[in-house]
Amino acid sequence: AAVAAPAVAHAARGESAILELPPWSTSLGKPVAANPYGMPSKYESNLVRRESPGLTRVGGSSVAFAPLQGLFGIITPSGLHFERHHQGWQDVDPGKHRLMINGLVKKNMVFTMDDIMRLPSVSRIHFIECGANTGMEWGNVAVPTVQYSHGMLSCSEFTGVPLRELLEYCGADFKKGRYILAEGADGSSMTRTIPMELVESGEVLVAYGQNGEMLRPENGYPLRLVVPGVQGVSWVKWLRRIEVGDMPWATKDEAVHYIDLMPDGQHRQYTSTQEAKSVITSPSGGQVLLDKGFYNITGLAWSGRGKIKRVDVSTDGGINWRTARLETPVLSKALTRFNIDWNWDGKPCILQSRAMDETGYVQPGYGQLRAVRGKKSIYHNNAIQSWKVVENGEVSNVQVL
Amino acid sequence: AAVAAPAVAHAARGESAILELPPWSTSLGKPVAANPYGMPSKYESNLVRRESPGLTRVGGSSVAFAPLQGLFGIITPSGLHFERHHQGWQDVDPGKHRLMINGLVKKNMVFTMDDIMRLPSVSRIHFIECGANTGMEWGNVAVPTVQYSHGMLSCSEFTGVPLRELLEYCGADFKKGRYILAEGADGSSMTRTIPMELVESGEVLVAYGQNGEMLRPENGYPLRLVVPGVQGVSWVKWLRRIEVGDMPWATKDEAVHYIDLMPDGQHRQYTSTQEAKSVITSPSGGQVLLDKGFYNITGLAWSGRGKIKRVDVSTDGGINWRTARLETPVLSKALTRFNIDWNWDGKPCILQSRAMDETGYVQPGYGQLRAVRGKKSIYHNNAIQSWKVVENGEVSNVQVL
Amino acid sequence: FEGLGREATPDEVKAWDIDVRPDFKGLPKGRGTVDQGTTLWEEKCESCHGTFGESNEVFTPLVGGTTAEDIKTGHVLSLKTGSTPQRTTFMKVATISTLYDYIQRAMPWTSPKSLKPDEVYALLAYLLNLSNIVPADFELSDENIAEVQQRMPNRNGMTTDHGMWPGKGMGNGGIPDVKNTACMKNCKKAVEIASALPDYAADAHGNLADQNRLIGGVRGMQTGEAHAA
Amino acid sequence: FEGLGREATPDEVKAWDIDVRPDFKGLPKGRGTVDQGTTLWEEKCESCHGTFGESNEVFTPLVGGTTAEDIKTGHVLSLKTGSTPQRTTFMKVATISTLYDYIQRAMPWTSPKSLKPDEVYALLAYLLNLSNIVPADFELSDENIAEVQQRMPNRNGMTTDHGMWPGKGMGNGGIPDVKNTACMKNCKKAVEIASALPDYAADAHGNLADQNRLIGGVRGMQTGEAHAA
Ligand code: HEC
Ligand code: HEC
Ligand SMILES: [Ca+2]
Ligand SMILES: [Ca+2]
Ligand SMILES: [Ca+2]
Ligand SMILES: [Ca+2]
Ligand SMILES: [Ca+2]
Ligand SMILES: [Ca+2]
Ligand SMILES: [Co+2]
Ligand SMILES: [Co+2]
Repeated sequence: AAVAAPAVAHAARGESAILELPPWSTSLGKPVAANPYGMPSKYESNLVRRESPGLTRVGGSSVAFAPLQGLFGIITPSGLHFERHHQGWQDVDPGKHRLMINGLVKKNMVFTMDDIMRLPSVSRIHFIECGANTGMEWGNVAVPTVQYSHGMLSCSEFTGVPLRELLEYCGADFKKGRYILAEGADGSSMTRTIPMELVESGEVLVAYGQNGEMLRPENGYPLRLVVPGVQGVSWVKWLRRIEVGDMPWATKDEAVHYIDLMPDGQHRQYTSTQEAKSVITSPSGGQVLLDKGFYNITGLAWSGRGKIKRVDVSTDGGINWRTARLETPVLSKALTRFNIDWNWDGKPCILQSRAMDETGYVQPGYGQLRAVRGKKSIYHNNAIQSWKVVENGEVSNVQVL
Repeated sequence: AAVAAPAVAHAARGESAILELPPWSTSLGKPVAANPYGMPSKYESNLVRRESPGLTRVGGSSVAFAPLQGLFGIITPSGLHFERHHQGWQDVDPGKHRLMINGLVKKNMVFTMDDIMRLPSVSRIHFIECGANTGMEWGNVAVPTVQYSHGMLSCSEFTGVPLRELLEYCGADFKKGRYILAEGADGSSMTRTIPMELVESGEVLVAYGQNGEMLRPENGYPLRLVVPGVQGVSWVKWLRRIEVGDMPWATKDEAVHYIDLMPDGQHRQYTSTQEAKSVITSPSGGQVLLDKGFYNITGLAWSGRGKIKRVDVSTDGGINWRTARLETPVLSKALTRFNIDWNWDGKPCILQSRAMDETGYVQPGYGQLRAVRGKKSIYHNNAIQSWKVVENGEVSNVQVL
Repeated sequence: FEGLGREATPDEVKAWDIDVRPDFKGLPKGRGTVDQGTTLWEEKCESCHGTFGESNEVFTPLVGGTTAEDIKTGHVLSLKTGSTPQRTTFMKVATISTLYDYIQRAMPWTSPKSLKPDEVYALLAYLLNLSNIVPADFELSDENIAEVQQRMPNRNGMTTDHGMWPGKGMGNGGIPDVKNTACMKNCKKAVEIASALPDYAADAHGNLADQNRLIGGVRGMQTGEAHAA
Repeated sequence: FEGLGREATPDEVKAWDIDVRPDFKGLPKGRGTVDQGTTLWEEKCESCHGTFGESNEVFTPLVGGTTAEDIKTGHVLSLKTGSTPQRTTFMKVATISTLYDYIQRAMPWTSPKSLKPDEVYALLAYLLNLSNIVPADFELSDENIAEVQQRMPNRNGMTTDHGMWPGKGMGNGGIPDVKNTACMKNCKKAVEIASALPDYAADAHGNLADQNRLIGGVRGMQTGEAHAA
């Protein structure tokens, strides 16, 4: 007891974290530009991109998921942007990179990065989601955390040139040429067909900027296509060529992959739009609540068809819902952050979120989705996500019909 | 001539950058998560934070400027966020960090980071500008590039708790307590007085998130105050304490610095609002235009009083002006990116931008600003910036009355 | 855009415009036999995809799961019955041009764009033969490829009747197939849990405590080796 | 916010609530003489600020530029005339509390918060004496500090009559002092360049070519050593 006494006395006076001034309050810190290019705190090293063990067999054709469980707001830090490559990523020399435009155009043309960066530039915030995001969960719960269930999702401010401007400049035949092919400069030279309607809307960008700086190599440095609302595979990275044509190309990644298997054995081809979806990012699977009491439930909502109009949250597995607060800005085809107050009484419960977009479309439940599309689609799983909380505060991934 | 022939023939066929497929098109790239936390391309290493030689004497009380000349959009990459420390930066252990609230409150309280991150959270995009930004240029042109002239400016998406919520929770006396003191946990324990009106508006945040992840150590990890529209020094980093009081504190950085010297020898004290300002970031000082022809003039505009309403650009030193395009989103007290077409005819000219905010305030010229405030203010220089272009394409910093 | 961009030369377009469409626009002239393909396959492809395109080591199998009946109907039946555990490339692909285009563009994986047209024809002939689409003595060429298309096992297996093509060229114009309503109160009687995370799946992703921040209202669970220990 | 935060103990508040306001709220009891201050200064401060607070090596000078006349008027005249090249701390500071607060909180720079109240009084007494505000035999204390405030050379040198305080407590309520109009055409007769970058200033910031991207419509100029060479 005599030994314990000082500690008790101490506790009565207060916490040592306050009473004994911490070293950072009593010392000189590091100079400016100690890191000319800064990095996160050493205490943040748990938040990194990760592969899901067993999902793929080689890292060059694989996915690294963004750690959504620890992210805030709508901007994804570029260092944590999800990765999906089909033949590895390359650090392309921008001085040697070229963009060719050919096909149904008056003049086949070549642009250097110097040319492209002198063209009229726009900046816009958009989400990018891989069509296979949440794909592991079509049949059953398969992964423990939101990083693996929803982490093929990111949102950035992109800067670039509307592709429409480039096509007009090359004299594209907008009448016959209702499709474009975008092609990458990497080993896979990823190719995808994009509808001309999206290009004409001015939304499709030939982008070089991401969150204020150049695209990261993993995200297509120095040039990628930005196709708002459409699955990530169409946002061709290391973009080297655009062809204008009169029919779709049926490239490998639109004829063998990124096709959705329906219960009747047919594959839906050219499914591109990412329909409205949302997920609670915290509390979420694999986390433990420290105690009962007040919490801020936070999450993300997005729609490939426009703006998010509303997000509802349930803490009883979908029987009753409350409308969450949406953070600003709420932008078309961008992530929207939602937050809602919650008092956890220490009893088991199930947390869900449900997004509604400006078209009035409401994110479906697993029962509704599977009734139409079965369990084998792989792509475009936008079902309502459920997180089950038990008495000891552990949160786990469950599926509710 | 025989030696030169192959090269000529080659040129007729086209560029080797296209005809000889580059290595990145004919090889397998690197796997996903090769960098669990990603970094910019090796070709981007010129864009870093830099000190201005001679401006300060020690790196621990100095400035590192953001390389605005190469940035896009409105989000500043966190690794390039400008730095200003008064006693160096610290990588604070967030588990040991505490926030105390005291003074004119019912209950003096202490919060851990766990507590703070459970409170109702909001995310908002705001600019932060040091009151001394462009301070070196009050008297004369002093620095060559926009990095040094305007680089104490950044814009991020911040996530945190409205300070109002915390003060209400502690039972603050909003009647008597019309001022708050914010205090840092670093060696300088930076202290600044903030008007309660701003807190009551809900705009002032106790923030932990920046661009989706935690604040960077250089920007106050794990907690800083966000005071939209107000000069950076008030955005106290490594925030450890908030006191509610009935008068301003006249702390060192509001009584000896961040005071504006007027021609009559009086200092204006507590000048806090950053008035409307803009700058063309490219083409800008120290750059060389590659050739005549088409360019996209791009720049930033911001106002501490609300939204940017309009930005005008002149290419003839301010005789005639054209209205620029504003990129979305246009948010209150956030940077706004503007762009405008320009055809350079190869003749000398002077580029300027002029911001107008939603209050109708128009950014002044150097003549107008100096007529009222002289040349010695150091702080709050929001004059119209001029970049002079000469025949060989060189752009340099000049001041136009 | 005065001064920007330049016309591409014909040779430049030829160097980069390598795509092959379903109507065979872009298909290079050339030919290759199953035998030639066998040799090339063993040299350049087998190490990753297995001798018979069956390997699951580096990527999902290319060949398998298709029947003579499928070649007749143009529908791979096992896609409906679910009798095959994994979908191979040949079970899915409807257009032979897709394979020509992709092999030419991206294979072998470690040296993409290294194959000559005749080599691509030969390798494709080899794979077609493995799938029993062409006989062992077949020579595939730009002249007969359209006929072979008519024997692709899943050539009728694609539909564009959906609402997820953001253009007018195909699909139903954007009408969603799945509907929910924004019910707010007493939306159902009970909560039916259809699936929950198996313990091994939690532990297969390492220690989740190391994948969450050390502060905030939550921590990561101890899983993986940490949990076993 | 059930379960969040806790009441601070009095000792905790005492440990952190160290600020001193202009009305001396927060000022610790204590005292110190100029002589004591001299010793402490030489030991803890001189290396950075110089023997007489005059050094410009690590920071701008603390002392200098104030006159006996300023002590009378409470206005530092040279701020108006511009006769002093650099503004020292004592030329600017209006409130003595500011110095007490800051020395206690932040100095010496490399070991902030290490000084006891008596030491801060002594060091401040030393600096006040250097500025001729108090005599050489002065002892500064919590009891006489308010009187010394009445001799601060720039005590009347501050104004809050401006539009840049975003609250109601002071200032003019937010009315800007400088006005421009959004003229669009023929806004002036000629362009008057008031100042241009001196060549040495361009070269003093290193090679600007290395501070700009290697692509885009512009490059960085060759400056600094690159330019000289
Ligand atoms: C070093 C390993 C490797 C070698 C060698 C290799 N491949 Fe591949 N192959 C892969 C990988 C990995 C993929 C999947 C790429 C992706 O994800 O886009 C693939 C995909 C394919 C596909 C598309 C399958 C599908 O369903 O998407 C075909 C067809 C193919 N390879 C044929 C070949 C041929 C023909 C060769 C030899 C000329 C070859 N491969 C050599 C690794 C290899
Ligand atoms: C290792 C160097 C160093 C030492 C030792 C040091 N100082 Fe300082 N001092 C500085 C720097 C640097 C600043 C400016 C800090 C900033 O930018 O906020 C400063 C600022 C000050 C200021 C405010 C000046 C102004 O105008 O802002 C005072 C007063 C001061 N010091 C007093 C002291 C006293 C008293 C001591 C000894 C107890 C001391 N200093 C020891 C480096 C030092
Ligand atoms: Ca053409
Ligand atoms: Ca109190
Ligand atoms: Ca083509
Ligand atoms: Ca377990
Ligand atoms: Ca106090
Ligand atoms: Ca020069
Ligand atoms: Co994908
Ligand atoms: Co500052």
